[in-house]
Amino acid sequence: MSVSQATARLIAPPRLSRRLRAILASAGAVLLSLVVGGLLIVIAGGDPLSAYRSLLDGALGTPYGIGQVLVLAIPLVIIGLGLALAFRGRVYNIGAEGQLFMGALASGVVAILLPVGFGPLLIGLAILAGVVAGAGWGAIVGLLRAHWGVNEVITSLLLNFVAILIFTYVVRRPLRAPGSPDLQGRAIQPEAALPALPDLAVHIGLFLALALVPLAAYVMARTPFGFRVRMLGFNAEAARTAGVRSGRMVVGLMLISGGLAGLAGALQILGVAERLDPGISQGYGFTAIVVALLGRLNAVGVLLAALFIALLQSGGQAMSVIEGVPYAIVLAIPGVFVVFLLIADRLARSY
Amino acid sequence: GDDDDGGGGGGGQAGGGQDKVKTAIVLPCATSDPWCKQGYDAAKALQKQGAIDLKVTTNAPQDTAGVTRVLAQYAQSGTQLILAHSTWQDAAFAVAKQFPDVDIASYAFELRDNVAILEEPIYQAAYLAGMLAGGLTESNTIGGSAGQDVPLCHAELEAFEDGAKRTNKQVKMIDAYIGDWNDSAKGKQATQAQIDQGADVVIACGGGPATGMAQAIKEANISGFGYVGDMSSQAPKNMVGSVLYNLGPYFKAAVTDVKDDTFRPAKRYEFGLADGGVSLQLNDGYSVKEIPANVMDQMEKVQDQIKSGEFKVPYEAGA
Amino acid sequence: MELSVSMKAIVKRFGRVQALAGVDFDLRPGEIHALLGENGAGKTTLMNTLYGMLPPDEGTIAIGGREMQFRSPQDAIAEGVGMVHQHFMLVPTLTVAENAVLGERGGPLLRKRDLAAVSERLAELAARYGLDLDPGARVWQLSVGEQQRVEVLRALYKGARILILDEPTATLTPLETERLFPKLRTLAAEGASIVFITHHLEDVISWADRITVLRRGERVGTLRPSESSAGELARMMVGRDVRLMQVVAGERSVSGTKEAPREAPVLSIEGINADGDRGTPALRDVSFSVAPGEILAIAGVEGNGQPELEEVLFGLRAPESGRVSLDGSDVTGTDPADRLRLGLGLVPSNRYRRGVIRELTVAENLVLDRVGEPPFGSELRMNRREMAKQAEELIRRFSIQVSGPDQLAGTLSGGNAQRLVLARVLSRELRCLVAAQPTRGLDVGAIEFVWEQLAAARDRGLAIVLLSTDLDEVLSMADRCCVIYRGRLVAHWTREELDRERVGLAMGGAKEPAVAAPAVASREI
Amino acid sequence: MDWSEIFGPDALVVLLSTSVAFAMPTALAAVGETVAERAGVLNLGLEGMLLSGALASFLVAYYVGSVALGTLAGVAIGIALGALMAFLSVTLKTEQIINGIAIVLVAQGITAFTFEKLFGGGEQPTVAGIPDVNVPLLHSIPGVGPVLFEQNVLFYVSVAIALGVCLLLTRTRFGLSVSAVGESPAAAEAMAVSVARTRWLALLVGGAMAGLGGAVLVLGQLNVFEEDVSGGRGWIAIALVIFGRWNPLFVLGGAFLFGFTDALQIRVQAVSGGIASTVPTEIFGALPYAVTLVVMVAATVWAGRDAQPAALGVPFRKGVGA
Ligand SMILES: Nc1ncnc2c1ncn2[C@@H]1O[C@H](COP(=O)(O)OP(=O)(O)OP(=O)(O)O)[C@@H](O)[C@H]1O
Ligand SMILES: Nc1ncnc2c1ncn2[C@@H]1O[C@H](COP(=O)(O)OP(=O)(O)OP(=O)(O)O)[C@@H](O)[C@H]1O
Ligand SMILES: [Mg+2]
Ligand SMILES: [Mg+2]
Repeated sequence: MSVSQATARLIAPPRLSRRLRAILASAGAVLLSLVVGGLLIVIAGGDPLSAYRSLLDGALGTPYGIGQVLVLAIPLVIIGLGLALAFRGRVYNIGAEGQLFMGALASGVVAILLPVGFGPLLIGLAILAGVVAGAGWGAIVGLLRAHWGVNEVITSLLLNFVAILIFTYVVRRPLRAPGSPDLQGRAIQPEAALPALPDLAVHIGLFLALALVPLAAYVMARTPFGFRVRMLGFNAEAARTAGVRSGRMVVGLMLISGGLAGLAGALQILGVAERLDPGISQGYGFTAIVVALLGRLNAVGVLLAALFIALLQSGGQAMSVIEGVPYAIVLAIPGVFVVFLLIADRLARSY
Repeated sequence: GDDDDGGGGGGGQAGGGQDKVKTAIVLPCATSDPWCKQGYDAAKALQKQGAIDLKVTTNAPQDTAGVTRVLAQYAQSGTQLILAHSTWQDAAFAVAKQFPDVDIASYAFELRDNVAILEEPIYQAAYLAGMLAGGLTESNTIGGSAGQDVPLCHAELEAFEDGAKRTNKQVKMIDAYIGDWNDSAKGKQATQAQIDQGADVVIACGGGPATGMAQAIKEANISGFGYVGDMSSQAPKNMVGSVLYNLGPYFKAAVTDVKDDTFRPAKRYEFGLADGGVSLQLNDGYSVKEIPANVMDQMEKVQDQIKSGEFKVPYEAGA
Repeated sequence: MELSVSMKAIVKRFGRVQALAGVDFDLRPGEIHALLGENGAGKTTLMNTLYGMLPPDEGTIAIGGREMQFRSPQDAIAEGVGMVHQHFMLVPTLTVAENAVLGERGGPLLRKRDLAAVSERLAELAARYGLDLDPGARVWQLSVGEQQRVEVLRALYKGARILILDEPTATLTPLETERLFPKLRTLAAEGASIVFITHHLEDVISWADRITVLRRGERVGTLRPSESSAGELARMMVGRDVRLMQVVAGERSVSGTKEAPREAPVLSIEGINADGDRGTPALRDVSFSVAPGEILAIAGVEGNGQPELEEVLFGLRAPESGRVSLDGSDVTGTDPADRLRLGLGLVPSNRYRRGVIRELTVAENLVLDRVGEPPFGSELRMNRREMAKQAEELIRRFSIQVSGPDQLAGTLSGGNAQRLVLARVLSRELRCLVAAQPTRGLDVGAIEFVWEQLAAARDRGLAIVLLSTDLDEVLSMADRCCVIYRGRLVAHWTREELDRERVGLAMGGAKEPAVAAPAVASREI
Repeated sequence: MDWSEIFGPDALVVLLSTSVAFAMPTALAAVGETVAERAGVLNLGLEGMLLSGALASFLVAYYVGSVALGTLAGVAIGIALGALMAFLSVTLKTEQIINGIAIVLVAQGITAFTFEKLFGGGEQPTVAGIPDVNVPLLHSIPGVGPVLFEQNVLFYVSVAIALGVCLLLTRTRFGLSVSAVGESPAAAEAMAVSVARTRWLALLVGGAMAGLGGAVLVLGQLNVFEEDVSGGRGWIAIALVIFGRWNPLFVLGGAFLFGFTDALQIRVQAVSGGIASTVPTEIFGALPYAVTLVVMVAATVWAGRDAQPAALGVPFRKGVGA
């Protein structure tokens, strides 16, 4: 049994009736997790119905609220796409968080220090720096696995800690924001800030994220590269025998997923924090793993999953504010949801 | 931990209840954490006095975008004043720009028209603690551990050392930065390492380091100082006292400014030792050893000098 | 006399596939009973129901006259049923003794001392039935023949009175096969009942007391060897006449060797040394070369370096030293992608591990190594239409039994999967083909097809290296033949010198000074 | 700087004894994870199990006042989460990586919620610590004595259990089944070893160990609970299993090595005093991760990958052959 049947099932193209069952399963899972979430709300002393109303209201009730959902969804989509591709090839990159921080760092350094007065050029360079840094950080993992077979789950995981420490050092020492009492880096040059859409208050990285979805879908489904990735994921030995250079593919997948995580980091710096700030992410790189898997390693699926998780978190925050229930409930609901989705999904497949 | 007072966000009567400022406090941790408890208690006190309508968010997200959403949600639902009780400048600015009607106070380092700065001059109290430490130490070695080497902590540890040197020229101080604000186990380990190096009076900066420190001094039966809140319950016999950060004056000033329409242009709120914003609270149960009377006198004298403005504790923020 | 096993009207379905459609089967004490049938006929499934691995959907099983409802192998083992599986069911990282203890009920502790007692008991059994083995050896260190002995020994250790062997001889040398059956006979003489599944009709004729033939999940009949012949059995299995191996071989020898032009070698290797998976030497100083229009067979028994040789030839394993050349240029350090481009093809020995990707469709599998190449598109886009066209064509040409090009390759039977691999490999422009165990596990009909394809390719001028453990295959196909033993090429014959006895002995390690010629290279061209 | 203050005999004893104690939660979780992975299940939910174990043990110790019951509660909640992981991964056969991450998410949310619900607004609650016990005679052995035999009771219990689990893997029928199921489940099933049952049990053991680790962290070391008190120890534990090449004793050793480098970097900071201002503290912080990484890469390069259970991460489906 060289190939995980579970992954195989995730990657295999679903048939129509199955799709219907999958939708029903997802609906069932949503319902169940809402029930459990409601139970928690009751324990906390709230009213579940009005809480859920305020969840939707807070997330989607105003353009600004919608914008906030999108701001959160952008990095999740971008990282999720890269991870989906890598996971298809059974390259388990758990290091997106670190790659995000390395991308953010490089892009921030460029956006702070590079004396380029022309905004679009500066932005372009900063983004490029982010992508390259994220990709480079990912490539370490890829090279170690390709050359010596070092388990990528662990190297990528450990490198997260190291990346965050490097980032911390830079914002604490050389590029500290003058006057800040805490860990905060300097603000980027105003020219480097990404323009935002009016009302929604979403930076234009949104369009980049949206453009990446069809691109990723195309790469996965229509190009020989995407096909080779699937070959590698299903049966690495057979892929190698059929002329797929697995070492290069592993490094390539780490470059791509790392580069996309780096891109997400760059956008967080240029579009959200507008400074080097550890607050650009709270585990987005991990949440994106859930996004990639919930989205069934499929580009459109990743988009939907990212929007859903973002809606849940953003709306959850609104709910906790409006209803006065502890925010910690909101932390628990995505996990509960994922558990139920797994169960429902599995049951839908067997009946 | 929910504390919407009565009607909450929905029941905003136009004009009538103007005297109560609609206030929200957003806390980065649970209210049992000393840092968050200090903020929470101060806000609750104002609520009890009838000065404000209060809403509370605990365990707020740590990412800027996440905090922004929470603050925005309050701004949107008619809150007048948001007490953003962490270093949330960027989120505060973003929300302040989007919702120009709301007033925000946070640990910022730049001002905006509707974003005020909260200062935390805890180093002043740490200086006094240091003076006692200088008198208490027998090994002439004291220790300080902090989450990160940031100005807030750096200044606190430096002041502690300066204070100790004032009462005891031979004192040597050991610092450790554990690289994590929340990991109490590491905090405990850091303090233990200092104890092994001979430290017998210690202080900490940050929730994790402070909690860990409290456990370490209890086990080793040495002396220490609590951080931000009154931590004497965590090591009743070993806490000489705690350097307290009292948010009462801060919040009161901000609320009054909002009520009187004087909040803008927003200002820097700083209440030091003289104004009751920080203080050294001694612990009656402390029993590791007798605090030498002359050291106590000296400390109280300096405390008066600070209050009267005669002496200014040097602020050393580090590199 | 009480039957030791009586299975009645056994039905087993896998989803829509009906693997067994009401099969009766019985087994007498002291008999050796052969079970015959094409690939996919249901032989393994039938025995798995007897062993408690699969519950039958319908039908009854009685052991010694008592009806049984096995819910797991545990139940079957308790009733004295033992099974030696087609794919060995041994844990490679454990020792022989540990494998024997596995699944045994008993106290929670398993101390060194307990294992020692087990080893002792195993050694006793081994001595009694002539199955010499070291109970302390780890299974991955053992040759395939030894592993099989472990399986048999384990079944005996667990007290088996009814022993099922699923294709026990598929991977054994003729010598090992010849040693196995007398041991089974001894067991049977002591009252045990033995079922063995095989595709080798001669084994059946020479060793079975009774023969049951299955076809498509149904029993065609049960007969005695004396009432039957190889041709008759083959017809029963397939449902039509089959040209037997000798026929194919004969034809080939007419069109093949005699006039085959002797050109410069396409593929040659010199002084190859390579390590196996566990770092032990697997190939030692191996040299040979093969010219266009000839089949060089490398015969050998499993565990003697054939898989490693296959991998070295195709760039899947880096040799420690030595040189591989293709058309005169050194390709030693290149990977399979490069070698494919240079016109080298591989029919891998493990078709599911290396040959097909089960989760992809038949059409996709047919162009695995050519996606992105014209006419199947470019690096920017795959041309699905061309792929489908190619699939239709190959499915027709190679008679692959599928419902359509979009069927998943994982659902193909073994014979069809092998046709798929051949179709893909042979549809490329090739200079040289490495065919490793191309007919392993296939039924006679499928074997016939594969041999024809290989012979045709050779006649088109391909240089072919045939790695095989199957003596019949080697004798039928080879223009020249070497034997690999313990990682060395130990003999070399031309077609005219080939002789069943000689090759068989050499595969088993017997010295044959008259013919063995170490200077292989000098004899070529 | 005076290196004898770190590596001198006395200093070293202190250093070792603290690092052994502080490494214990990670070590327990890692040994438990070894069992699960040896059985073929990659349990990424460890961090959540540690955290839940920490909270449960704290609550029981706080309200009931018994460290022993608290410890049992930590173990119990670990087992419960292990059962959830087993239900998802073994019974339903859903993707193991996602199961684990989901468990971490649930645990983080629920523990934070529960703790805030119970203690929000009050003083930070603490529980009584456990005193150190000097094992008679043994603790006076020079060197080893003070390191291993002047610790609290929970420490001794932990050591016993960790070693017990090592023996469980190497000296019992269950351990043999675990290895078989992780290496070739089809063969195990053919020999009447139930793959599902064995993996379930292995995950229960893994969960119990992680829960115990959480209890040791809170009851044996901190005496307080905080949000995210596990602080990434679960993730490190997973890394340590691979680092230790699925050999429970190596894993245990790896955990202590990690703990040692961590203690060492803090110690170097403490001893050097001033060094902290010239050398970035982050370099010290990165030390344990860097050491783990380097040793792991070296071990893989040197010894290859074969130690990994062949079926790790692969759900077993009866009747679907290799
Ligand atoms: N686990 C399974 N799931 C689905 N189908 C199966 C399964 N096992 C066997 N089959 C199908 O049942 C039929 C009988 O298979 P079986 O393995 O018993 O054949 P066999 O006679 O042993 O063939 P071979 O000679 O190739 O070993 C085949 O069509 C096969 O594809
Ligand atoms: N297309 C197929 N190819 C091979 N085997 C199949 C196929 N369809 C079904 N099977 C086999 O048929 C049996 C029943 O299938 P199903 O998917 O319902 O079971 P399962 O998921 O293994 O069930 P459980 O979760 O209870 O173990 C399984 O043993 C499965 O291996
Ligand atoms: Mg079969
Ligand atoms: Mg079979």
